[in-house]
Amino acid sequence: MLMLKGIAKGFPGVRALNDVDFEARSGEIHALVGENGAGKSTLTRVIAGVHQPDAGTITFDGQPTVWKGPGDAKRHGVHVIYQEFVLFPHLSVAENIFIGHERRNRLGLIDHRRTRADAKALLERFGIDIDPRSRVRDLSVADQQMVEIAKALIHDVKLLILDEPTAVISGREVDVLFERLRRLRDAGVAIVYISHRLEEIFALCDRVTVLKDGGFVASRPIGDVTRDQLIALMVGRNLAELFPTRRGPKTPGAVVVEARDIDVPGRVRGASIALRAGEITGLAGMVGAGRSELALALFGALKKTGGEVFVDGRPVDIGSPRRAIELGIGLVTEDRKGQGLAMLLDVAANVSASTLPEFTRSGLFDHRREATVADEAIASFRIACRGPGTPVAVMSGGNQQKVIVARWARTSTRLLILDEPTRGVDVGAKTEIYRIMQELADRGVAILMISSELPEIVGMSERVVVMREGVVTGELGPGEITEEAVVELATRRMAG
Amino acid sequence: MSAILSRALTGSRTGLLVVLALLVALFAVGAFVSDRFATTGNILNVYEQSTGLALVSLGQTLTVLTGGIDLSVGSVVSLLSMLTSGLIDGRAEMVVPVLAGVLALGTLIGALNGGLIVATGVHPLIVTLGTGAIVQGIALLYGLGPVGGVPLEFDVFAYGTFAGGLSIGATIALTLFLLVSFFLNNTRTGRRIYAVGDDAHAADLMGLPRRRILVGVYAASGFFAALTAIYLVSRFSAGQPYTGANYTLASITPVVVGGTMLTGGRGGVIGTLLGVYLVSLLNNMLNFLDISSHYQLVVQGLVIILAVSVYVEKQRGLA
Amino acid sequence: MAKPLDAALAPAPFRQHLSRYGILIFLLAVLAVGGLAAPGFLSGANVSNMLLQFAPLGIVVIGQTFVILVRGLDLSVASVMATAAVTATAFNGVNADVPFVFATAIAIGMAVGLVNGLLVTRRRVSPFLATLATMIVLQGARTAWTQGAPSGNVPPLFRTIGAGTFNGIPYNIVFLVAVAILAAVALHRSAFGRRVFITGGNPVTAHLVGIRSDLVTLLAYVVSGACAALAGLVLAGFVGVVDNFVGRGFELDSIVAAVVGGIALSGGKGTVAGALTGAAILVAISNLVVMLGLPVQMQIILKGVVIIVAASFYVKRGR
Amino acid sequence: GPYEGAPRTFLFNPAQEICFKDTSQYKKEGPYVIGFSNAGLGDSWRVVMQHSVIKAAAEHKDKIKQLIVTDAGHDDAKQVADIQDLISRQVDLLLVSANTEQALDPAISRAMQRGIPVVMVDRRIASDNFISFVTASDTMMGRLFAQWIVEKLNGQGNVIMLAGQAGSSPNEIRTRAAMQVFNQHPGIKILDTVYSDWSPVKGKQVMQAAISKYGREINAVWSAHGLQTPGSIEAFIEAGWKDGEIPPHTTSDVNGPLQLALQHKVPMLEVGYPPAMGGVGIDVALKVLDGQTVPCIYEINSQIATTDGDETASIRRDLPISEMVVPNGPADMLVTGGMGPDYNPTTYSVDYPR
Ligand SMILES: Nc1ncnc2c1ncn2[C@@H]1O[C@H](COP(=O)(O)OP(=O)(O)OP(=O)(O)O)[C@@H](O)[C@H]1O
Ligand SMILES: Nc1ncnc2c1ncn2[C@@H]1O[C@H](COP(=O)(O)OP(=O)(O)OP(=O)(O)O)[C@@H](O)[C@H]1O
Ligand SMILES: O[C@@H]1[C@@H](O)[C@H](O)OC[C@H]1O
Ligand SMILES: [Mg+2]
Ligand SMILES: [Mg+2]
Repeated sequence: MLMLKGIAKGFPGVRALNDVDFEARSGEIHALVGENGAGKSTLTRVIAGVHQPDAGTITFDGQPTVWKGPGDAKRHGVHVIYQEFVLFPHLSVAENIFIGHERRNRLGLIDHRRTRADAKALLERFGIDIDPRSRVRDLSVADQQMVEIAKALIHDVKLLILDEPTAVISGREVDVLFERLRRLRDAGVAIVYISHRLEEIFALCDRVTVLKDGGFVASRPIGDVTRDQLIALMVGRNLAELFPTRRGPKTPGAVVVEARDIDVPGRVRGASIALRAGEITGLAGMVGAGRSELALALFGALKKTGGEVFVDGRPVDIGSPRRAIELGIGLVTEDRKGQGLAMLLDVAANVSASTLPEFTRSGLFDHRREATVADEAIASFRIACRGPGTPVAVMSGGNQQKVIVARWARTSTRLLILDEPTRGVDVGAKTEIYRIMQELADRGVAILMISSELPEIVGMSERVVVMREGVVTGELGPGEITEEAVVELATRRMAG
Repeated sequence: MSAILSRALTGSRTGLLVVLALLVALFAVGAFVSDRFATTGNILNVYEQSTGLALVSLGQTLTVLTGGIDLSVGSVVSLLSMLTSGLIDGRAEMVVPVLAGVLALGTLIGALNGGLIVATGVHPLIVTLGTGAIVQGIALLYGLGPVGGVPLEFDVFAYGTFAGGLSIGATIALTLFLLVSFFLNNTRTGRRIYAVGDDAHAADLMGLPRRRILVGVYAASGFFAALTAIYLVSRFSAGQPYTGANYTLASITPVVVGGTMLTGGRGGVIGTLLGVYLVSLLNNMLNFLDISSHYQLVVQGLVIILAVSVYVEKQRGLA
Repeated sequence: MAKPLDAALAPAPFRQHLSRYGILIFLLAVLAVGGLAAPGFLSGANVSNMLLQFAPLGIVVIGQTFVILVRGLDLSVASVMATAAVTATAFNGVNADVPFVFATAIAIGMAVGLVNGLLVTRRRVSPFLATLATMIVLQGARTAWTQGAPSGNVPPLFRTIGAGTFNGIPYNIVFLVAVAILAAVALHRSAFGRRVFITGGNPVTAHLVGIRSDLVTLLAYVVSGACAALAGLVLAGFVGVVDNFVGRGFELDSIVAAVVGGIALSGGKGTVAGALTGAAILVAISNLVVMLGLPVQMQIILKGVVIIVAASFYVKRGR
Repeated sequence: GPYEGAPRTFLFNPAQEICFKDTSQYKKEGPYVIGFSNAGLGDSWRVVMQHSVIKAAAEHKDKIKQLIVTDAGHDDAKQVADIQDLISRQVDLLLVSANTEQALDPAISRAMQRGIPVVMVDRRIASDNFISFVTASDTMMGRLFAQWIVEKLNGQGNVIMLAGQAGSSPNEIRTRAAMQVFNQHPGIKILDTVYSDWSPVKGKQVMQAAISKYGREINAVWSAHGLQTPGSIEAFIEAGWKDGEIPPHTTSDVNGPLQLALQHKVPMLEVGYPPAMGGVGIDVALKVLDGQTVPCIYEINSQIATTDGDETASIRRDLPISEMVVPNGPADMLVTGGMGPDYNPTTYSVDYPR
């Protein structure tokens, strides 16, 4: 159905794809795996006509093809469920499903009744109970994802690509999805399935292709690889290498920050967590479990409606990030570009952002001192850039992430929260970030690491707190931390 | 008809309710203060007076729905009003060809706006500010004062009435609103205009013809500006170089008061129509209340703030 | 290997300079071409004349720059200018009034900025609408205050400040230079400036690094109000009389100048020097049109062309 | 003393048949509701004119039950709506100062068609569809200004026309009349016509441009009114013209240009266009509602003043500018205002029927 040969694609600062070969056949579910930033989504976008490849050829249905745009690919039966939502929040569910393929009557006008009815039928087939008339923005994230998936299935698809479709859904919804996909496969559709959840790959797919750092690694029938082999292909080295072992003091210090019974309406219910000096605590759970919200509430960036926070055992009122920073709390957010960085500014400005008064001498800003500090950060965190004056926009994701970490590492930070610190970061930078986290912990900083990657949680944490649907379902101490234990807690149904 | 209304209502429910409430409130105040205010005669009068603003805001609504704005409308109205009376120059036989030409030219200028917006990637506010200046300059090159004239009967668009005193122009405008509303709600392109305004990036990924839609929307704005120009010539008997100037900003007020968000993707023309009626009724009422013109401005500004701050969405999440 | 190509992709020095100094080069080109084409364009008298006109626009543009840097827009500047000018005549028209006039005018400007800022930060009204509404309200309040057209004398000292020259150098330039230095220090050499750029560059980041971005935004509007008031006084001194015409057109001209000078409407990018260069280009082109004997309408047309060209230049750079 | 006689155009136009209108069809029992639709208050002249209307209404409380004033802010569309609203409020008569002469024509013609008498003041419409136009003869002003310049320049020289607001009748009529005079003198060249919108601020801006362009070629400035004249004189001063070098200027009503003329030795002709005509508008309105016969054009008298030594063969003054000026008065004061010595436009208020 689809054949890619020698595909290359670069972005400013990154070579996202390099000489990649890939093939998708009708009647086959083909898994595409690789670490964050391996280039899976980029490949998807090349296939869908969003990006023009810098080099290489696409053969579709036996024809050498150059897509004129996403619309062109769509017309030829290529459909993609993107990693980010492609939904129109203020249109109704039904309209979202049929946009681009509107149900029309004989006069060429939109047939609202049929649109609704067809949408309803479609949603029912998925067993989702959503009113097709409701606006998408009013749906839960999981329901939005189901709409995304449903949307792709109205078409006469030849090739269906799903980029981490299960990232925000779980349980029964996943089952429904898999069942659908299998039926489509049996009907002769070619399916490309991208996921970080290896168990899904083994449960669903017929074949797997591994990408690493933008390059093609291997392509095998699923029966020919074991889980461990697959990981080895993806990571390219032992996990032991990836997660540096702690050399510093292992004994946890005193509790620096403790949160008790935190409530965030609709997101977090009665969550408690205690963070100790010099200890790395992992916060695990499925996407949507409310981990980010708990972190944001701790940081004063989200209003909590219940609960208390103690710093050094004293109750404090953290009403704003400003206050949190005063109390020695730092936050590396999950959305680097959207929340973490002022992209147009340079490294120095982004590093100094949280401690501006420190750089003010008799009213004037001390640029020289800022540059010196930034130089030090660049050296000690090994940030690859042209110097303090490099605009962060031209830097790679991993280096951008290091800039943010450097920002917080500089302050009198006592607790540093990192939300998905390695998302979209390449392997090299990943190890660097792990190293930095450990160094900070060695200096006595309490670290809270939110991550959706189990190996990372298991490899880095000295203690793990697990959440599900806004509730803390358990805590694992040293010696108890295994992937199985975390998964068990992350999927455990709580009473009430 | 009721189906259309109910569709329109789902688009911007709060918006319409707010304007409706304001309309009713104004009306009540007016009726309380003056016994001449709530007469059929005066209502027909307000209806008639709404025409020009209605026509120009109709086009503006479309650009705002896509998340853009057209700041060239004032200049386009001015230039085209001059061309209308200048080229007709009192000759009845020229009316039809000139009107056709002016409508075509308005559409073309609008399409050029849209073309520049998609080609340069510059924010529509800046692009149309620029083209607006260019068009205004051309209008002033064409003449510094009123030019030409139109046959007497030409005033039927602005002053003519159906039996019962219903203004012809205002009824044409009303009909156009209903048509455009129908178009927005019941055609593919109409719904896609909302989609493009809601999330341009998603529209691209969905393969929707975003660029074509933008060009079309600005062309429509140009078309309605041309219609406004023709209406003004009918009302004033001649075009003048600054005749449309006030419409540039004035055309935005009814749009936002009617619940269409400047960020795009939400709202609709029925809200704008009510916004237009609100503005017209407000002006009329202020005249009836003997409120000095100075305070009329103050009241208008406050109404904008009042209406607009109602729509402000509750902040979600961060920031 | 998804290895950072940062170093390789670093803009070559020439391109880097082009994007930083491009606008200055453009100004120099206008001046050079003008000097060659129109004898007298670069004569002392004409340069002095241009500087005289440059000062009020320059001062407003600086304020506008603060607002645009925090992703805003200030349409109320012209109204503030006129109000400040009216203040200049509100007392007895003698030099002893000057301190009062200054204090009152700047206070009014800051108050308007405060209202704008509060509407934008507290009510989350879009800057366009918020400042449009205050513009209208203020206009009404001003005419109510003056009962129509302003009257009275401008203190003679203002005349000297606004129109006097010393060896061909206008005194009003001193104000501009003072404001420019203050603004440049505040924006580029102080922590406040940093907060402005971070707030404009990414408001969420600003919030998360503990910057009170609402306060920063508010202050930007206050600065703009104060600058506009000062410019209004300078302009009142320049023309010696005050009427409703003072400041007209400055709202759009100041936005045009800022954009031409490389202040990104999307916020967080630009310099005081760039903005002033943009303003200088507008003044120079307007003057050149006159010196070349072109129809004055060309001033508006060229303004339109320049803003579109400049804006698309920056968009291309930004990609 | 100043000329107190009948309007000269009225007396000295033997060729002109004066048109009168019978208004018996509009005769009504009082007290009346009169609507005054003002084009706007864009300049100080208009403010005084509006006050003069109000003052006259206050003086006729017995006959006028209500005076409703609207202000269109110099927006044609708003003025048309204002007029319609006044009609909707069932006024007995409309007093209108039309923003522009073309745009308001259809609306006013329609009011007349509906039987509502319209009296125009200061600014008329293009057609004759009104009862009476109260003015001080724009035609005469335009001509006198032009004739004086021709004679000051001995028929040779370059003139800048510093016009008011394009499209408003005073501007159009004065300019047209002036051109009739200038066109008879081939030695006179019109360098440029620039528009001030009756604003000294804009007047100064446009004159600065004209001075940059034509420099010392400019031999005289024909200004359609005094509002913008100070802007022009200031522009010359700033461009380096010394006292006594500034070319002749024309002006009306406003104190500032008179002060400047004396201070900087600018040859100047002043022809008055008194804002007091607003009050006359009310008088005429009451005549119409009383069914009296009124002239189609009701001219009130304007006086003529010049700087010393600047009378010409055709232009004789009623008084010297040095006597007309209020030396320490505000620059924007209307010396022909007729509102009394204590009048202050910003604080003026009177109890009129509303
Ligand atoms: N539009 C873009 N501009 C710049 N860089 C990009 C762009 N899209 C992707 N990249 C970069 O290209 C590399 C590959 O990204 P891609 O999104 O394809 O990875 P992925 O394998 O899908 O990762 P994930 O598992 O996190 O989704 C990353 O370094 C990413 O930062
Ligand atoms: N109502 C909503 N509308 C749109 N997006 C939402 C909404 N609620 C949550 N999200 C987004 O969905 C994603 C998952 O939600 P959330 O942040 O609560 O989960 P989490 O437990 O922190 O998971 P993770 O941090 O792994 O994404 C986040 O990116 C969040 O911003
Ligand atoms: O008649 C004119 C009036 O309309 C204008 O507004 O001010 C100047 C006068 O000469
Ligand atoms: Mg991806
Ligand atoms: Mg999250």
